[in-house]
Amino acid sequence: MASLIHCPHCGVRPKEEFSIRGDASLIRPDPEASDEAWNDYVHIRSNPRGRYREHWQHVAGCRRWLVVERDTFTHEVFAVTDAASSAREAGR
Amino acid sequence: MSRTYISRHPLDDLLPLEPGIRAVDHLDVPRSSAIVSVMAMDGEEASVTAGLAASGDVSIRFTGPGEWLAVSQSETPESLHRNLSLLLAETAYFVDQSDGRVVFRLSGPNVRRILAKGIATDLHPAIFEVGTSSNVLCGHISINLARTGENEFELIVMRSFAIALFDDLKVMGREFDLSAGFSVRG
Amino acid sequence: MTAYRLASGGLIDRSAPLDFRFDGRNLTGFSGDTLASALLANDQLLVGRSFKYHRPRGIVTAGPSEPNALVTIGKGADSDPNTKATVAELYSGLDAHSQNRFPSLKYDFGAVNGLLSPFLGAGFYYKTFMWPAAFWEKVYEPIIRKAAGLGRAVLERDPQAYEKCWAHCDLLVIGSGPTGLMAALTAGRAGLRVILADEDFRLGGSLLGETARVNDASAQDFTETVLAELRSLPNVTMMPRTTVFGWYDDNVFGAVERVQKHVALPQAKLPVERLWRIAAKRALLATGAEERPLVFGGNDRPGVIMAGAMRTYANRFGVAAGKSVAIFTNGSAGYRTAADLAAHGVEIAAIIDSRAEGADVAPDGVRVIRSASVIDTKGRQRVCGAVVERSGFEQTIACDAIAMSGGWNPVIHLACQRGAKAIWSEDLKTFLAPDVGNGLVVAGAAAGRYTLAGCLKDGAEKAVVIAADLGFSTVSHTAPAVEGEIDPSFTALWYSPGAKAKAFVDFQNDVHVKDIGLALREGFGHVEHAKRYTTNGMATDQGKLSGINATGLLAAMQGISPADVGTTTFRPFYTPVAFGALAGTSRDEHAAPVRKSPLHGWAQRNGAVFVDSGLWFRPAYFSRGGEKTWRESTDREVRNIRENAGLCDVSTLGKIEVFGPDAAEFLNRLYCNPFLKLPVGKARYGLMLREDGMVYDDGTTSRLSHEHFVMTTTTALAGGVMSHMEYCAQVHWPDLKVRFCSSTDQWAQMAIAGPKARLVLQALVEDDISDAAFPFLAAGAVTLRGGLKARLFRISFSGELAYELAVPAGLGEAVADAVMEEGMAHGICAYGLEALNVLRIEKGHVTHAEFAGRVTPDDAGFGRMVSAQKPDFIGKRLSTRYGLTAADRMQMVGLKPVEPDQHIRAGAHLLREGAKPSTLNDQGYVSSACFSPTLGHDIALAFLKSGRERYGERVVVWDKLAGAEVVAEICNPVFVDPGNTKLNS
Amino acid sequence: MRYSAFSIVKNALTGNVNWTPAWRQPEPKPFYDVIIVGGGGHGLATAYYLAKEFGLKNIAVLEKGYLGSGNVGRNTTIVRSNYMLPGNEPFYEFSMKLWEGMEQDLNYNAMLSQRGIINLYHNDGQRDAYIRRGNAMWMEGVPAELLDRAALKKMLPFLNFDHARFPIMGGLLQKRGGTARHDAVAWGYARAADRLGVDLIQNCEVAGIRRENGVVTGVETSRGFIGCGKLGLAAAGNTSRVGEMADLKLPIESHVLQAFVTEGLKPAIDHVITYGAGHFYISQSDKGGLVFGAEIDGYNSYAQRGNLATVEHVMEEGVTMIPGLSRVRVLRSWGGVMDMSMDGSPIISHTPIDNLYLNCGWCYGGFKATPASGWCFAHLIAKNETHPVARFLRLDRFERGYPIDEHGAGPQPNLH
Repeated sequence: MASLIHCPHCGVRPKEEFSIRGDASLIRPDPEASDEAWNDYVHIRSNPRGRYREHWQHVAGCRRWLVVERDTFTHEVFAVTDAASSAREAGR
Repeated sequence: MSRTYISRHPLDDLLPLEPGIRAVDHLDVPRSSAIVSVMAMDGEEASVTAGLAASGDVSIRFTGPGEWLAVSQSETPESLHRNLSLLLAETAYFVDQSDGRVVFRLSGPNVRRILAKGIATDLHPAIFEVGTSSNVLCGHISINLARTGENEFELIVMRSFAIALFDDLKVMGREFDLSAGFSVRG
Repeated sequence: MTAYRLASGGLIDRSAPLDFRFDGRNLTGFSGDTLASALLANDQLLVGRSFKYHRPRGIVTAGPSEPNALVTIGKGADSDPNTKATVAELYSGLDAHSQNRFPSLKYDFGAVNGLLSPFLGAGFYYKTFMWPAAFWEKVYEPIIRKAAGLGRAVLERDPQAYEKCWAHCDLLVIGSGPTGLMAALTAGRAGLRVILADEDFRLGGSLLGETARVNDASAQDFTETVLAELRSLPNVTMMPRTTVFGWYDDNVFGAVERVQKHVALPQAKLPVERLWRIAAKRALLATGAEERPLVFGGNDRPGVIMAGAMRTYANRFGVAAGKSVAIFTNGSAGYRTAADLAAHGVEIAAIIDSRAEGADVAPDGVRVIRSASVIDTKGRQRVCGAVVERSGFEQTIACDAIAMSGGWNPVIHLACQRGAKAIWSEDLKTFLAPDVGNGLVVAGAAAGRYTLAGCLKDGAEKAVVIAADLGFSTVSHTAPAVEGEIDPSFTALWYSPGAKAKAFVDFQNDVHVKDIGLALREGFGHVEHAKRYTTNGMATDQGKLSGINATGLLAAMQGISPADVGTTTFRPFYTPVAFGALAGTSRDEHAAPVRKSPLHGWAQRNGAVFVDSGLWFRPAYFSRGGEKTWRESTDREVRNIRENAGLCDVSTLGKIEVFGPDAAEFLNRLYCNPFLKLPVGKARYGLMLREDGMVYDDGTTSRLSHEHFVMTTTTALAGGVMSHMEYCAQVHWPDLKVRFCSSTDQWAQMAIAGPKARLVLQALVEDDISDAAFPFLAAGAVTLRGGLKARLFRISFSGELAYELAVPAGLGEAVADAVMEEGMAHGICAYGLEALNVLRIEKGHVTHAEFAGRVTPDDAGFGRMVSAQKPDFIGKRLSTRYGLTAADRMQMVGLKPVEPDQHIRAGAHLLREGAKPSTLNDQGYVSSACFSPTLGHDIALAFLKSGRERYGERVVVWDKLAGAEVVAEICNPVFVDPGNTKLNS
Repeated sequence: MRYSAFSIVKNALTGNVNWTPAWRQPEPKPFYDVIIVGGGGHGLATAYYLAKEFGLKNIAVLEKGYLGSGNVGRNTTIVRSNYMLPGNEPFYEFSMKLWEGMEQDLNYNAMLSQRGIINLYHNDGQRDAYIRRGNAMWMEGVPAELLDRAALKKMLPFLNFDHARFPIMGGLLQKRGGTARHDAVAWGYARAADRLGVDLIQNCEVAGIRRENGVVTGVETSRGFIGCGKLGLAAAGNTSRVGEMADLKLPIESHVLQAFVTEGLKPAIDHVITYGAGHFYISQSDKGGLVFGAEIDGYNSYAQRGNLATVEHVMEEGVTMIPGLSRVRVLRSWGGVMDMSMDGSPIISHTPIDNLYLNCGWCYGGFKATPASGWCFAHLIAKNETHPVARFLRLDRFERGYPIDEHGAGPQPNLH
């Protein structure tokens, strides 16, 4: 994972073409959601050892945000998908 | 009082005015190109793709989903912008980048070995085929790379990085005595 | 012919002698030699001193695991310290020096440490040098530091060049011995894209020193035949002199190619070393096996050499390691060395075999002493005898070299670099790599298949499987036939009992058996603890020879299996790699690309002094004749703008074109202030927050049409803001119909500021730009005289009547020249970042010096701008947290010194008058400060606790770093034109 | 056995066979008053100070591997107290003072070497930020000096003064900053704690935290259940995993940071130097190896290894800062798992569970904090109240809006 990422739009690319933002399982809460929900969203991380969904942006390529699903210990990548598609599927 | 404004190319002081001796591996720099960013409106990606494919003389470079650079050596920025607007009316947005991008054309038997010094993408012709284009990192600079022939590539870079990319390409090509010059035609 | 050069044989070119120097002596070797083989040929066995005890040390190996023969090659800036003589390819003019000795290799004062060795055991540092406390840094540490270390780093600019390169292949074969050759050949014939990499300058690996015959030919001729076929295959790339040093995620391998390390004068157009990143679909590890040293008394004496290395020196390099060689072995390999050396006419003093019996045949007339061990060695700078013990009886066997052979350690380094633990094989008495997936397959001797036929077969077979896996079909062919096959069997011997001298485990770091025992006794028995406590395996060879023996010793001492001890962690680099090679061309001025503004040339012609600003170079100020300091130029520029007009390049500000029916809604959610109702043709200052409520960036955004905006960002965060917008659009609000792209590079943008700005511009712009027609915050397309379409914005950072004019980048210089020409009559000047900074401080405008990622809009005085009406925007919710709204937050204020001739510096802190400096009493700090030419004294922007309530109060501006304390008055941060009359004029 | 000049001589003359184990290998008892999870520097220091300063007797440290097997043994050994924000500076200066007396206190030579740390600056903005930082240090009574280019050139002539992409303008110097021998810190605390009766239990992995009526009663481990009165977590990169056993929601991401050492060289670099136009930092160990590192790889990871792109970037910064490094060979690289917090600053805190205490968020600055972290955590556990210098390092500071964000990067751990 940490060497090559298969961008769904551009193909296999080196790590340095990407920037990484963090946990992709977090969903920005509704403006009316509780303080706790907002604090959790901004500050709390599940940080699992194992399967994890992470936001990577292909900054030097297509500039799309991607959801990279991978293992945080073995670094095996299970899937890379477009973040907007994932967000739409999640109903955002 | 009327005025005329003379346009400058970023490499004006770095490349000779007259073409010099051309090595087998050569970097050709068109002095000007018409380049337009094309962004498909939501849901219009397919129709814009089809429209661009039918745009004739214009080279289409993929930059991202629903986004392309349209490049032409024969049209002016204004005419390219106008023609695309007519062709793809109500389906895409356009931003003129003719002054914001610089085109390099690299050709010769060693181009793959030269580019491998900066670009991680596998440029084997069976993998990065003629006609393919994509944004890639070349060294530390993001460019659009297109394969225009077995041993011919076109690199489009942001204007502010043009000199830096040119310097990098010269270093990458020094092993093969890469030559460079403005296009005779352009 | 030199002393130890054999009369014939070897893969050296005896017709091509090469002159070289070692410690100032002129010596001669041959093309095809390593530095080590040439030194041995010249009777220069002593090559270095050990790390701790400064014991004399000789060449031990013929390869990359060498612990002793470390030399510095070259001179001054062009030198490589700690180079292994055993892998350094000899060239004419090579100049090598021994290390870690004073005054000379033969007589080294440091050897006194050897006498002190009872005090210097494992971990001794930790127990001592504590009394008195102050002595460590002043006395002890400098002595220890000076004694430690090996070669000398010159730390001068390296005159050589480096580069990086990517490669892609179906199969990377690492190692070109019998296994690797057969794998490459098999895969190459099947059509795979193959890379065959080997660290040696000559491909062939162990075959180059092999006496067994393959396919009825010598091993060397067989090698040449295979290499010739590989060279003929266009899909096979051969990479000699290339060390694969690391295995990384996704089967990417790091390798370094020594392109010109073997030439005296490198060509300028080629790098001396080239870093490869090889993306391989599959890789085959064919790195062979390392012979294991024996741990016996006096085993570090120069002349004690690995048996296999002696064989290599004789067979490949035509060099005898000694004239009379004693062989100490625990397996059959020792007999093979005996046979090969004897065949070259070297006398075999005896074979000392630790085993009671064996079927091995010694050369005719050679004495074999079974069930025996070497317990000590004689001699000083070269061994002159081996003390052999058998059944309690000792005898000394005269010899001038001792070959040791302790079995085999497969070279599994790369396979274990990604977390896999080596596993103990009770059968093979060694550690093997576990299954690490199909990306990297271990084969041949590296997988414990030591026979030559086994290696040839394994390489071919595994390549067949890989090819099939990748969808290639292979042609079957018969495995090469081997004649004179070797017997790799041995009996594990971790420690040869009865040592009468130190028995070394790690030669370079001087770790001996008793150190391991001490570590165990003191509770450092975990293999990692033992390593760290004794430093075993931490030398430049990273335990290639010592690691497994230490594990065996720890196991034996505790009466457990080596399986329960395990190995230490294998990590990159397989062998050390130079910084330069890893850095490639990205260094010095090329460490990061330079971005140049389209107005760079214009600025240069106008006398700009540039300063870097992120990747850009921007004019700091424009020096005019007679001006001696930046301040003189800056003050002039500021005054001129306040009185006349000035032109400043602002092309580097980020520009983002935003389109779409939801563009306004998108911006409204992005900024903390409202954008929904921004009229077409208008610009608005916008403040962007992070989700935690702190200011992220600011800039103006203009509405060019109903569905088209152009946003500006700061230079520093142009890229960051773009990514942030993409994140918001794609992840948060994918259903908003909005598209955007950067147009930063398309436009040359210039700020024209000052009371005469309109006069200057109107001369150039065809449209009416009177205050009525084009008021403050107007924005839109204009036409310049001559018909050039441009964008004009009436915005101001300086507080003056000001415009920003954007024209296509290529025309930027021409338009800037035209503006200057039209402005000449009105006294226009070019101005840079320094003047811009002064102007904005005078006006109380903020930059990232104020925001710094820790400031809320309210802190900076923008509290009222934040929309309370909007249901949502980035940063809204967390802005309301207690700590972000607390009354004692630091708020932005202005400061002016009470004594006008006193100075204030950014970074100074604030104290109440009379308060003692302490973290508790700290009231705030100065974020920006300058001399104001307009007011005639220093002014500053500062963040002060509850600052806005404190206008008129005095504070102490405390700058201890400068030794300065200045009393200042707290004031409104807008120092110039607080009523905005100039702005709106 | 106490280490003294006498003991060294005596043992040397008797063949060094009478040295005794540095610590016992005890079997876990059924119950401890305090259990610390994590036998790294912070956990061991906590146990030591609990016993020595706060008089607790029945203490255990549980370590899943061997003592010191985490970040205390894989860092770049830098010790300093040059922070800017009031939430940090007093804490790190407290730590610095403890470093200065540690070796005598522990009777163990950790080779603290106060050779001076220099942070380079490359532009006016950075200089101003360092002035602010230096003055903040002085506010806390910590001496700092601002060096200009000329002073720096005299002190560190090997820096890239002539061809730097980002010119070196000067530096901020803390003379008391420096390095210490990292493993020795863990061993010194371990040995000293053991002498005070602390049970150091290795190969004991915590698998669960048992709670009754909302209070922690003990831990399930690979060596069985062990009861406790109070539980302190000092698990660094594994904090989230251990915290999850008590349903703690934590502002922590685990990231991998690589570090490097070169082959041994004669003394060449006498200070700790950090690069201002990147993240590179370097010093030379007493054994001669140049020890260095730079930024984290950037993605969440529990693997103690990094990627080549980062390696190359680190080397690019290295030769750009010191061109003469070009010919120096890098011997080894390794990775540590960092407990990155949301503001880049640590957490020593109560938790929502009464007798459960938390020590984490060290990002890549944990080594220098070892003594103060141990002391303040011990203070918190023993007295159930925060030590004054650690009063801002609370777990709830994020929701309350009091982040301690030295870099101003906001709640994105990989930017700190």
